[in-house]
Amino acid sequence: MTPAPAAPLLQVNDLSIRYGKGVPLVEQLNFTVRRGETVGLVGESGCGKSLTALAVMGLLAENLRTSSGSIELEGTNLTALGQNALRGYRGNRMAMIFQEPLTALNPVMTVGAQVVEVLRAHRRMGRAEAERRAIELLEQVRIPDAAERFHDYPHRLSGGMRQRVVIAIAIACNPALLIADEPTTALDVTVQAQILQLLKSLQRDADLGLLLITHDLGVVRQVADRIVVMYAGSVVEEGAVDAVLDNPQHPYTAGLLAARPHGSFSAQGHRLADIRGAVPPPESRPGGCLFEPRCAHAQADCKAARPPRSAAGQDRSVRCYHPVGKPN
Amino acid sequence: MKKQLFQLDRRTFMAGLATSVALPGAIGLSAGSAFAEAQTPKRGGTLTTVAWPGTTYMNAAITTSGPESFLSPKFFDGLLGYDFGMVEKPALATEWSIAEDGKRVTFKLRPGVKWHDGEAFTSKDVAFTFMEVLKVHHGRGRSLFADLQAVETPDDLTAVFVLGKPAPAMLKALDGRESPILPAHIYAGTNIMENPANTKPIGTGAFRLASYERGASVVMERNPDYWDEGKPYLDRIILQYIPDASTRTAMLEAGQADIVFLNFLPALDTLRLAAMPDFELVEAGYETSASNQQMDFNLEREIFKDARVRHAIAHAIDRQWIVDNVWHGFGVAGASPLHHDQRAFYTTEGVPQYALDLAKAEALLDEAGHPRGANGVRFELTIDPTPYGDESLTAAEYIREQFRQIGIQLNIRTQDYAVFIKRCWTDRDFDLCLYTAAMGADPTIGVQRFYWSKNFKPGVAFSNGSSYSNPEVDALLEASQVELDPDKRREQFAKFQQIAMTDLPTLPVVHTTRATIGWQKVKDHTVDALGSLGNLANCWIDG
Amino acid sequence: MPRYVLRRLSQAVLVMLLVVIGSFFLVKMAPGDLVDVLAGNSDMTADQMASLRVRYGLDQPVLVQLFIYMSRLVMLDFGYSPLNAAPVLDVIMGRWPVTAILVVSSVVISMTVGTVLGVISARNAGNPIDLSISILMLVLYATPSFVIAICFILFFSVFLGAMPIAGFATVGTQATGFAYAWDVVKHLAMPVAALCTFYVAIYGRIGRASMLEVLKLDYVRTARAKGLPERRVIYVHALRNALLPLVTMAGLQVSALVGGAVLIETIFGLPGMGRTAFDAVFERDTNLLLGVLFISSLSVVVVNFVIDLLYMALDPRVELA
Amino acid sequence: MTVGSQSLIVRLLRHPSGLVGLLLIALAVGMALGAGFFFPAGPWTMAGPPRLWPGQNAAFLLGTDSLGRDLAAGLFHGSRVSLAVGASAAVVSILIGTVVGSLSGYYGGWLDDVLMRLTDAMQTIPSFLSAIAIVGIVGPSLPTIIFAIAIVSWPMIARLVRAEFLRLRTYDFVQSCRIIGMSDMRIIFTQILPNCLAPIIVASSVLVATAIIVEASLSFLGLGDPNAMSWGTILGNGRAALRTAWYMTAIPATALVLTVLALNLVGDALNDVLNPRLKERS
Repeated sequence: MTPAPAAPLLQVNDLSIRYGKGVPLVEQLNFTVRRGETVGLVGESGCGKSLTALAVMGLLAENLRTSSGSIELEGTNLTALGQNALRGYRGNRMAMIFQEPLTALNPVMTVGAQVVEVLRAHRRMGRAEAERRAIELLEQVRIPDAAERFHDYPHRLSGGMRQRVVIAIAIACNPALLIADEPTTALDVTVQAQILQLLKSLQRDADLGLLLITHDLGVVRQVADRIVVMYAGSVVEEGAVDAVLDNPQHPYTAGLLAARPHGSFSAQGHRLADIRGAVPPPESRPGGCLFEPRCAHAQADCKAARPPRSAAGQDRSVRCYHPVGKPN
Repeated sequence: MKKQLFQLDRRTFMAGLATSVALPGAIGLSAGSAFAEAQTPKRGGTLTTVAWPGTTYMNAAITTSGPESFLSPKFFDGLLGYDFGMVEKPALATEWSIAEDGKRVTFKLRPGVKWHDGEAFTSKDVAFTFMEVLKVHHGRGRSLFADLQAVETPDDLTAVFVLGKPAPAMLKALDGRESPILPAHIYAGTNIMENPANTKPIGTGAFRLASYERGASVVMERNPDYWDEGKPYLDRIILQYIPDASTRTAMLEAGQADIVFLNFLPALDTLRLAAMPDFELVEAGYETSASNQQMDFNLEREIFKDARVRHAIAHAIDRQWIVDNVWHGFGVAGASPLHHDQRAFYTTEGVPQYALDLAKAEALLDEAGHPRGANGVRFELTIDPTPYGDESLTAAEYIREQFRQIGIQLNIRTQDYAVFIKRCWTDRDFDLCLYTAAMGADPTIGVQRFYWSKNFKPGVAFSNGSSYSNPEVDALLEASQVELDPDKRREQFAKFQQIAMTDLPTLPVVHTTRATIGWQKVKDHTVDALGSLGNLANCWIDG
Repeated sequence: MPRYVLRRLSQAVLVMLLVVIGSFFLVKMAPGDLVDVLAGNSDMTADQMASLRVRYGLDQPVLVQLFIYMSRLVMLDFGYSPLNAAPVLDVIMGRWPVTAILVVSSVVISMTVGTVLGVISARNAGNPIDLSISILMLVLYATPSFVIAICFILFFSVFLGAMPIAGFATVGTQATGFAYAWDVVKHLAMPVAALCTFYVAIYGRIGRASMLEVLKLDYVRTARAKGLPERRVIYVHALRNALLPLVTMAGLQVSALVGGAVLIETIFGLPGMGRTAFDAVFERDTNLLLGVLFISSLSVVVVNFVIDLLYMALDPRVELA
Repeated sequence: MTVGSQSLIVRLLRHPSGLVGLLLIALAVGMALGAGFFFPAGPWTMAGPPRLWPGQNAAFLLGTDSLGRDLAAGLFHGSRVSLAVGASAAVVSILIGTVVGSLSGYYGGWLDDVLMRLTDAMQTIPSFLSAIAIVGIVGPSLPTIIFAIAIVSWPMIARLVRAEFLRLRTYDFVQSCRIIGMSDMRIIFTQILPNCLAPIIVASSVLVATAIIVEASLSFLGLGDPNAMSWGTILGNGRAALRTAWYMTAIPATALVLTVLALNLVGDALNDVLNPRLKERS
């Protein structure tokens, strides 16, 4: 079920994100998202996956900045653009869905107005036309009685419905890239499945590139084509979902799967019981392999320098001097 | 611009020179220049002045409170006016004569005078005003005209006052402020206190009411039909009620007010402005409202029954210090129960004085059997300063410090006016009580009330608050009420002053003087004893 | 909606009842009454004082007086003000507009200015602009209004000679229409500004905090992710939410402003409710004081009701339950 | 991130506003405590020539007022009165407010209704007007002034405490106390109240500041206690001399403004230190 390889839609090259002039929170990040492809970005809380998503959107807080590397969307380097130019991409060529549907919508505006707003920001549309289109969008994300819900305020809608509205806003301008940051975490299990279903079908219909950020490996296996595993601000392993999950190369990925075969990272950031130690905070990251202090397989060279990114088969890479698992 | 001094007659000027410390403005000018530079008045213009508090009524026939005193004479005339020194001069009455026995006073009234509504003014108005208004509703009028049995009106322009006994003081109380003549055709047969004309005055006066914003402002406009030909010179007088004294200063200084009467500015500001070339300070024109700051000893308190204690206290208080630092020079150290503006009667000759002498004070207290206790305190007293103005409180603060030095612990108690009045004159729950009161155009009107034993009337404010009773004083006061011979009357009051200052039921602290401060361009606002409490008909604006 | 209004109304009536009873007893606690003041001003005999007490009903037991007062109040009869020689209602009707204009323009202006400063401050959080605004706010907050009022008079009126110091309008002015309005604006500029400063600081500080809070919220990020212009993000999405605590504050401040008006009206010689109440206390004009307390409290209740409605309009989450 | 063992003061001192605020308050308190030592004769003694400008005479560094009283002595002794009024008024209003708020929030029902309407009524009458009426009617003395300020400020505390109680009474630890049969009073005082302390402490700094300003405003209107010299008293006395000797007004005004400012800085700092969730920065 691997789709035909296409030119990358999103290419993140050697991206670092720093807090002021301090140590990087995210370093040397590389990954790609292709058109029509779903990439699952996984990692524990605090590993930098949400930061990465915000960096792509150009929404980092003022005290954070991308200090090196590039983010290319459809060949344009977004890090080189000013806020005004970036604004033309946000909501238009790329869009984002957030974790908390309950707070993602402005409580004092009707849901309709919030959909109309994005349409009018990027498309030359009259009010009436935008409203018509907004209702279509609400229908498209399968909100019942969309024309009536249009006039409702967010607090009248359930969490699932609100997330649908957020999705409607995101897809309103037919973006090429959709970033979904833990889109189902805050929802009931039954609703989670519906939303994932919806995302999947929208992605398929519109040939979207979908970057799905999650801590839930189950979700990744269910929805994604490829997986990118992050640890302590860095990508440790990348590849096709089945290949990576069935045969992890990096000790961290392996440890994860061993600990939670079905699993889920802890949402609250508790350490994983089966991997000793804890994720080091950015300021006390080791000089060598980031995972070295916790790694059961660590050797002397692991302490010396960060392992380079090495290809481990087709479309597959790992950052480890001593990969585990069977070679592909 | 040259300074004008015709407002001050020689005696006022000398009195001021002799007693007040440093008054820039008035001092340093020669009285001789008084009339030399008198200019021809110009017609027109608006005079803006400020005052506080706001008025309740517009006529002073039914109340004696301050705001009405200022307003009423603009709208209403009296039978008489007074030149400097309280010398009678014609107003609504052109001639007056007193019968030999002093029991009939005949007034010839000015012909052709019209009320503001066009009705003619007649002797009926005079009879009505005195018999039905002043005798009944006016605080001082009640006692002053108590022996006025009737006002006969043989014709429209003659009014004859029929008195039970001679009343020499009465002739000093017939101006438009003290005894304004009201229109009988408006008031007769009505409830006088609630007549709407009380706030929509119809008088014979120089000005008519143009508009009135309660608590905010009064606009008076020129009465074109005024009997005094060609007057008033001003088109309008605007009176704004401004509660804060510093704001009033700012208004005068910024030219938003032209003149301020009646010490309505902080004294220091008055002096500061007076030193500036554009402003002029005038201290004359307040003879009818001469006031003393005085301190009553509650003689019902055991401790004050001993005259030595009262004398000791008098010796502990430097009245000149209070004049200099509390009144900032606007006054004279208290030396008599009278006020020095009551020139015909005021004297310090043979009147005991109590110079500052703390040692003597202590000696007197020791002698009276009040030695210092272990903590250095002889006894404790409370003083109630009137909440009217700052001066009583400030003076009380000074007295507290002086008392501390002679071993008396003094507590100051402040309260609002109602409580103050009730405490001192109704409940009589005080040791010392410090206030400023008007001494009246004549001592019988203003001074007698504090010393006459028949005027010890709990419940009546500003009566004999010390509960002083001395038959000799009573006899003198009663004799002076009916004495027609000025010389004899002067002797009676001289004797009274000696005894009162010996017994000292009440300590005169300061004989206050009042000041008018205004822009130089405001001319002739103070031309007689009434000053700004007259009708301002002579006032004009230069430029 | 009707149920909500009814509930609020019954609460309001209860509150006003408490206000009336409370202020009545407060006033009656006073030693000395109106007649004592009148007597002090105009040399009365004891008989006259007694008959005046009968006339003003001051000879009755307090509870009877309260009953009489309240039964008259129901008919909107506030009694007679001896101090003004006029019915209390007439007096208040003359003064209410002064205070109302003063207070309402102060609320509007301090909220606007405070919000703008708060927003500027919040958007520049941490940099020198924010710091200087914050310091300004602190100083405005800490400086008593009467000090500011005096400084205004000295600078603008005495030194520059530019502004009228006292009153609501030029006394005796013949101006009408726009000219009159301009005259009033000039007269009220300094009092309103002096009354505002403290509240500008309050709104500014709350506005800053509220804006910072809101700017961190998810929906602001959503708005940014939509690619909306920053102006729209700040002024449409963030500001409207950040305003909510300010509106709540405004409700609480109205009553404080009426109180603060006493000082301002005193200094600027404005014939308003505050100064009237002050004088009524000292002249023991009980009816007037009670009337002023009643009408100003009633105004506060009404304004708060309006503010509640405004809040509901601003925040759809508040249901009319 | 805060370390639990650090004392509140240390945490405040680490906060820039807290440091400046505490220093200024320490200065004011120092003046209050040192008043008797530096100026044993008290603030009322007319020790020098009247209206002496600051610096004119070494014996009176800050000059003298219209009656020749040392302004420095007034300032020092005045800090006693001003701070005492501020603090006592705050304490009294916190007491009233806490009692009303606790009862209202804990019991709810009709008691809550009654107490809240009472609170509404108190907040409806313009507070400064009530303060004037109370002081004017009862007579200006320190206890009256403190009482008047407290009586108009408690509703704010009552609402604050009530809100906290409404929040806390549903918590497990309160419920379990009920189940083990703890008395209401014990629950209120030992379980819930200690948890409301943070917002009360933050509010109290503002209360003290407001009380100091209200006292000064009352003095400005001539409603100060004539036997206790506060900064407001000096301010009120100096007003008549504002144009001729502005230092008489400026000196107490500066002390007043700085103290109120300091209290606010400390309030802000307390807020940051005690409510970390309100801290800015993501």
